[in-house]
Amino acid sequence: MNFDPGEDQALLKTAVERFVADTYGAAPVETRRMAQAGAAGFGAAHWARLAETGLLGLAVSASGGGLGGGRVEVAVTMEAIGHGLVAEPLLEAAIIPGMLLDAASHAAQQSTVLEGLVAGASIVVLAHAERAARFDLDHVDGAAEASGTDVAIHAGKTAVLVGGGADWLIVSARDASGVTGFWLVPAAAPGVDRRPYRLADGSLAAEVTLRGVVVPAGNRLAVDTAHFTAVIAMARLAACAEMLGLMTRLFETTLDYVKTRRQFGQPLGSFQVIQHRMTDAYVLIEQARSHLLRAALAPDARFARAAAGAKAFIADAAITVAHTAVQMHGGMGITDELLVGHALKRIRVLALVFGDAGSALDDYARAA
Amino acid sequence: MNFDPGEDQALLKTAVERFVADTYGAAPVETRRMAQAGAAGFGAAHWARLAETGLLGLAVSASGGGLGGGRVEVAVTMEAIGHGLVAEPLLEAAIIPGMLLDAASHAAQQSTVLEGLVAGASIVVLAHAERAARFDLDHVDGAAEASGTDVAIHAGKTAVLVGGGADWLIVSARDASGVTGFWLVPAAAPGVDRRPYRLADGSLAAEVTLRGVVVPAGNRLAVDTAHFTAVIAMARLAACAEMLGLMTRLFETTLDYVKTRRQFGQPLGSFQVIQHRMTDAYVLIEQARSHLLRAALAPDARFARAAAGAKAFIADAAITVAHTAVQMHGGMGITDELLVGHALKRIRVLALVFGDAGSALDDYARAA
Amino acid sequence: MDMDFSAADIAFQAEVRAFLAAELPQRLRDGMNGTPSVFVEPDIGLEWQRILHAKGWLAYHWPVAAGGTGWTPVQRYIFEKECALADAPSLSVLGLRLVGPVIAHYGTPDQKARFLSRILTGEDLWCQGYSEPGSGSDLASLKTRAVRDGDRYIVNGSKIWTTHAHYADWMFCLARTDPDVKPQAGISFLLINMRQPGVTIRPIIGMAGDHEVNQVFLDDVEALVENRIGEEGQGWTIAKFLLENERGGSCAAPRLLADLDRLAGLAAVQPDGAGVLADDRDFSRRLARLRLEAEALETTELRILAELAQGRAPGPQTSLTKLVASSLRQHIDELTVECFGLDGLQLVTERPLYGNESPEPIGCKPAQLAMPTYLNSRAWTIFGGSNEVQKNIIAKTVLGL
Amino acid sequence: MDMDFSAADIAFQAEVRAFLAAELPQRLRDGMNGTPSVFVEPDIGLEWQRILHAKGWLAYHWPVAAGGTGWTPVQRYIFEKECALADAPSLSVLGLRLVGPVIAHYGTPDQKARFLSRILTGEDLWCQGYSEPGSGSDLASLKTRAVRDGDRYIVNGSKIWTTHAHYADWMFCLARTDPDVKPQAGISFLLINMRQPGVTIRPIIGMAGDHEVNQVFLDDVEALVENRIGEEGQGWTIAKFLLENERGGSCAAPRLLADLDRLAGLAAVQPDGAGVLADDRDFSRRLARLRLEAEALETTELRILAELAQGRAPGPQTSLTKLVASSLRQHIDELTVECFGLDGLQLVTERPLYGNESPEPIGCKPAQLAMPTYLNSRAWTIFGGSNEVQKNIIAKTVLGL
Repeated sequence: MNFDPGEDQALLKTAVERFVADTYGAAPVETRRMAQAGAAGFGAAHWARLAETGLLGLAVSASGGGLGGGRVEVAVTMEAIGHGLVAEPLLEAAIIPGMLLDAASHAAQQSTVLEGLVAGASIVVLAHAERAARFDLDHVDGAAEASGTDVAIHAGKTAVLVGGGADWLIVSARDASGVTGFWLVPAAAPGVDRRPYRLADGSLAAEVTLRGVVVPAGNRLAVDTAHFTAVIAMARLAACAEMLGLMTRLFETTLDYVKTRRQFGQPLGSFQVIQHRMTDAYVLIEQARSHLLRAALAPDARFARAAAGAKAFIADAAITVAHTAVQMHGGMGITDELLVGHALKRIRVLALVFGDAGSALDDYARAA
Repeated sequence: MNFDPGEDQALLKTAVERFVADTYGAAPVETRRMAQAGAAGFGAAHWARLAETGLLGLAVSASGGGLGGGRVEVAVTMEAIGHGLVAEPLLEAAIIPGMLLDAASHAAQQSTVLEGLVAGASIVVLAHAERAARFDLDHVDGAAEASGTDVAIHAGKTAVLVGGGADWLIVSARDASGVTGFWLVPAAAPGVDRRPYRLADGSLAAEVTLRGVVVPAGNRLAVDTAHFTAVIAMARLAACAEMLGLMTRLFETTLDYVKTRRQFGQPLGSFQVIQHRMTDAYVLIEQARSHLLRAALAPDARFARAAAGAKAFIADAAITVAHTAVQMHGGMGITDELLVGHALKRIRVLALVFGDAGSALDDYARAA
Repeated sequence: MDMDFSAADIAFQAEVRAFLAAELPQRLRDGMNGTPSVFVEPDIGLEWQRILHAKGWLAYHWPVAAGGTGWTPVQRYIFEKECALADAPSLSVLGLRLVGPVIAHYGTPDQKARFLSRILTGEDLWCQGYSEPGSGSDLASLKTRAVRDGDRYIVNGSKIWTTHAHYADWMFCLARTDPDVKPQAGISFLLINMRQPGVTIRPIIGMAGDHEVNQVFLDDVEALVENRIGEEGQGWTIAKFLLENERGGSCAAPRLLADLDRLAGLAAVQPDGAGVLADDRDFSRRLARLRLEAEALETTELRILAELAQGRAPGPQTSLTKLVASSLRQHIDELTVECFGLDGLQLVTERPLYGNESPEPIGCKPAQLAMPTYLNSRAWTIFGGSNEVQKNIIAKTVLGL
Repeated sequence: MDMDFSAADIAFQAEVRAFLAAELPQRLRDGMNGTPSVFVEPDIGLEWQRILHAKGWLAYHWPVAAGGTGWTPVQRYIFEKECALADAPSLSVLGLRLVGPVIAHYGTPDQKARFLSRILTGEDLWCQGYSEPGSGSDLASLKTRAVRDGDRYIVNGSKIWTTHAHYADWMFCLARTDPDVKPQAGISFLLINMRQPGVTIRPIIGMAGDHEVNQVFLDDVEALVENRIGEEGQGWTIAKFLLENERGGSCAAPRLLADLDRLAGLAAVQPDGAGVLADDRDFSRRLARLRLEAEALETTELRILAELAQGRAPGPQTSLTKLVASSLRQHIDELTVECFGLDGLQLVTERPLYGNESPEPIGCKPAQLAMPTYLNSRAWTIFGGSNEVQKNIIAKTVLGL
């Protein structure tokens, strides 16, 4: 039993922290704002640098050209990304599509796309959510009709994360047998109608409508339900880690604020009510960290359930800690000038994607 | 618009408060303990005095020999009863059976029983709840089979409040058409198997099993669903008022305690965390009072819904306030020596009967 | 006991309803509902103000002599409730509710003549110069200095959280005119023309991208002595008058209840697997709990109103309604975000979100409004006395702790 | 990183399990589960103590020289976890965990010889004389006086919240031996024979009717000087040693998780309309949230254990686990009451609730236990440092506020 990072994990952590320090360190809010003003909704130069350090291939196997990181590596990385308020979508445009493509890298075109992803040359994202599904990840109305060696895809996807600037979409749809499959679709293909919009965290999502979009049948990824479940579990773990990083950052900055800010002639932090509220936040963060570790270190058979549980717990805890941070900062907390508001908004997004706290809780309870 | 009690209501309040002061005033906990040691689980002498003041007929019409009190009168009375920590079951053995019998007082025997109730000579209680029903007040498995001019009742009733010492039971069962009816049954009738037990509040409830208990068909009360709904709404209102009285008493005694008790060299009440917790309790009590008034003063058509809402709100609020009182009192709070624990235990019972907070909330939401 | 309005009040209510039905344009209702922040923009607010002014119902917080309506507390409540239910734009409190009554009470005849009617016509927009960076609501620590120079003061300092300073013609400002007496005694209440050199306005953008508040820098700014309200050094007294005037009956619940109705309607059409969100027991119980809290608040507000109607002081119960209403506002806005599922995550920063040129929503319009409304509503428990301060007040003044 | 026990630890775990399966009688398991209060009665506790003593596993908190097991922190955790999962009776902390280590560390050879083995055999039962009426956990304000009189002290004062004083042969007691030095300096640690004139025990009955704690009056009671531990005036130091010794690894989560499993099983058979309570989404979500909190606590405890195993100090994280475990205990016990619907309202005051002569329940046995367990568990957030005190400690020592 050992909760300290291993040597390689510590090196990875250092590498991510160096990236954060070099890019977001001096002025996180301004850096974030400028990065998000980019065409894809994040910083192209930052993305290139992440590619250089190999981090875009974090969850891709070594044979697929990646670092072959497992759960602990994902957790360590994403916590540092969250702590740094990084705008670049490592979760949305590297971990998730990387894992989906990796499983399918036997097909030549898919290997090429995966190479492009790892190299930072192509932005690939998952287009799965549909409005009618709400948070039910199994609910897919999109359909893929076979037509010779091609398929024609009809689907309406919403909240396609980082979809606004994506080159490739991984679109879920039901095949003729009613089985959910995943097809690689060029974002620029005829029949793809993409409407970009901003989410609360400033990222550029998209609504995507596919009206009979034709792709070769070989574009179907070798992703079955079990593999998709594993990807979602990893996505949840990564979201939890990023939320934990954000919570920790919020806590540090708020603790610093209440120690220095004075009101009615004494530091805010000398008021017992403030002390206890900060203590509540501290307890939540420690418990959240325990859940993250639990999910990261669970036996494989229990990972999906542990990740669902961690998501349910950490989503609520992170929102609570963020609300505390806003309230403790008073007027400044509700402005767009401090990292507090940006962290809250990112947490709001992470808390809801891949199942909100309630639906993750139901997944967890069902798996008991 | 006027929230002050009217003249008659003020007189009623004074009368109840005088009863409380004369009986429970000096030593509420000791008085309660001694009263509950009585055969029926409450004080016979107190009951006689309540009969003298007419309060046992509070919710009985004047033509039925009662005070003809309405919702406001019930609320005013029961709040004072709660505030006084009174052990006598005005709600269970006066208001509920009084209203049920009053509707049916055309039948001679029933009139006699009602007279006995109002005079304090007979203890009459409702035997309605069944284990399988949980909190569904419409769920009745008990059956009444016609047999000539008699009926034979088969039913298993639980948590018959004040049933341990009752002379008469009003038993719900389904008739041949499946309609729920209410029959007046002597507690001593052959086939009535009664097992008394104590509830958390020290009162003497009973499990009652009726195995083919034969009573004249004329013992059926003229109580239909609408009337029963009205009685339950009134019972909820009375429970809310009693809980409000208990909460208020808990708050007063706790406020007094934190002002005088010193810890680490200063009064407990000088700690900001204690101040805010007391403030939270104060706000809950004011909001609870508003709900009680809202239900008491609602138009008839909206009364049942308002009473359900008040029950849902006040049940939770009362438990929260009671837990606060226990915690603020420290070690003394968890003993049986202070009124704090007794109030918590009575609140626990009131919060659950006639629908717990959750089921009352569902009733309220459905009626929207 | 009863919770009913008198016949006269019911007649008044009918009059208000008829007026609103006839005179409140749909465009303004849409503007109100399409505003995710606390204050409506002047394009909406001023038009509504002109309509009310024409009717003579605008200055209902002012003395009759100054153009007030002479309404009873119950009438004021009814008016505000019906306006809320009709989605009438909120009125700017700065001129109408805050500085207007101050000028009407403490102003010279000349000051009244110069300022009051221009507040009603909307010719002058006002902002408030109370809070300063680093001082929060702790007025005694005020640092802005005003130095007498003949018939004027030269003012230097900085004010923060100044709502709509970027629209304002005038600021009513607390400034220290005497640094040598005890902190409360050396403060004066000055009216400062915002359209002059030395006034610099730095926008403070909220989390949702809204521009409501500002920091205002005053560098050698001129305030004429004739524009000082009351005596020199009387600022503290006037500030207290203003704060007390801000109190009185609260009418928050009607709008909260209307928003809950709206939310219930939206949940009834939100897809959720095979059914709709409203069928989800967890969601419907949470909604019902919020409704119960709001209904209790409505009755609490009526209880305070009944006290006022009988000429009794409402007392610190206003801290209670502020506390409950603020938390409720936030919980409703949170549940509204949740109602829309993933659509609730969208956040546009273009403004306004009403009118023909407003951006197209993802999903429906209310979904587009949900996130900015939620983010802005974090302010409710902070401004106007934070929840923590309200609890301190109750503990001290009501509980005697 | 890993959360796994070593092979040696897994072997130890198997050994503990085998021992429990073979040696822990069902009667004791039933006694433990049938006890609604915090401490088990001696009839149950002492039998289990004898079994453990025979195995040599009783004094696992003591130094090896005094009869301890020499277990690592991980072994201690495994032992406690397996005992909790097997429903083993809780061991009395007073002799084994509190005064035993104190005597082993500070006692003279004679004191060790006279007291230690009698703790293990159960011949002597102990109680703790720390808290006093009016002083709570504020030891510096201690009022009990011990006046030296030759080879003995005459002790006068009163102690409160004295667990199982009515069974105790001895009390370890803090008393003021020198009133003229600063408050912490004049305190001594005395062992007092409870079977002597002048010792009066007043039972304090809990809300559920349980008799666990007492007030103890000491009127001219004798404490031999040879029964003073450490030097005169060293009481404060010894008290701190005892408190620190009480800390260390926490193992609360396994029992909480087991209780949640039990609760889930009970909800699966509780009728609720047409179905069972476990199908109710609101109930199942509440249960799942408690389970998540308990699982997090389990991992937090393992994280502390990993620190201890590496020889690092666990630090004030023990305040954190106390805080979380206490609240969780209460929430589980509340939900358990609710699980049983109206049956959850029953409250018998007869004791014990296990064994052949225990009263028949209404519904099932767990329903009978629910209310007294819930009422008694209100003590968790009060004794051993209230939640408020734990938060003060964390704020000060961890957050630096």
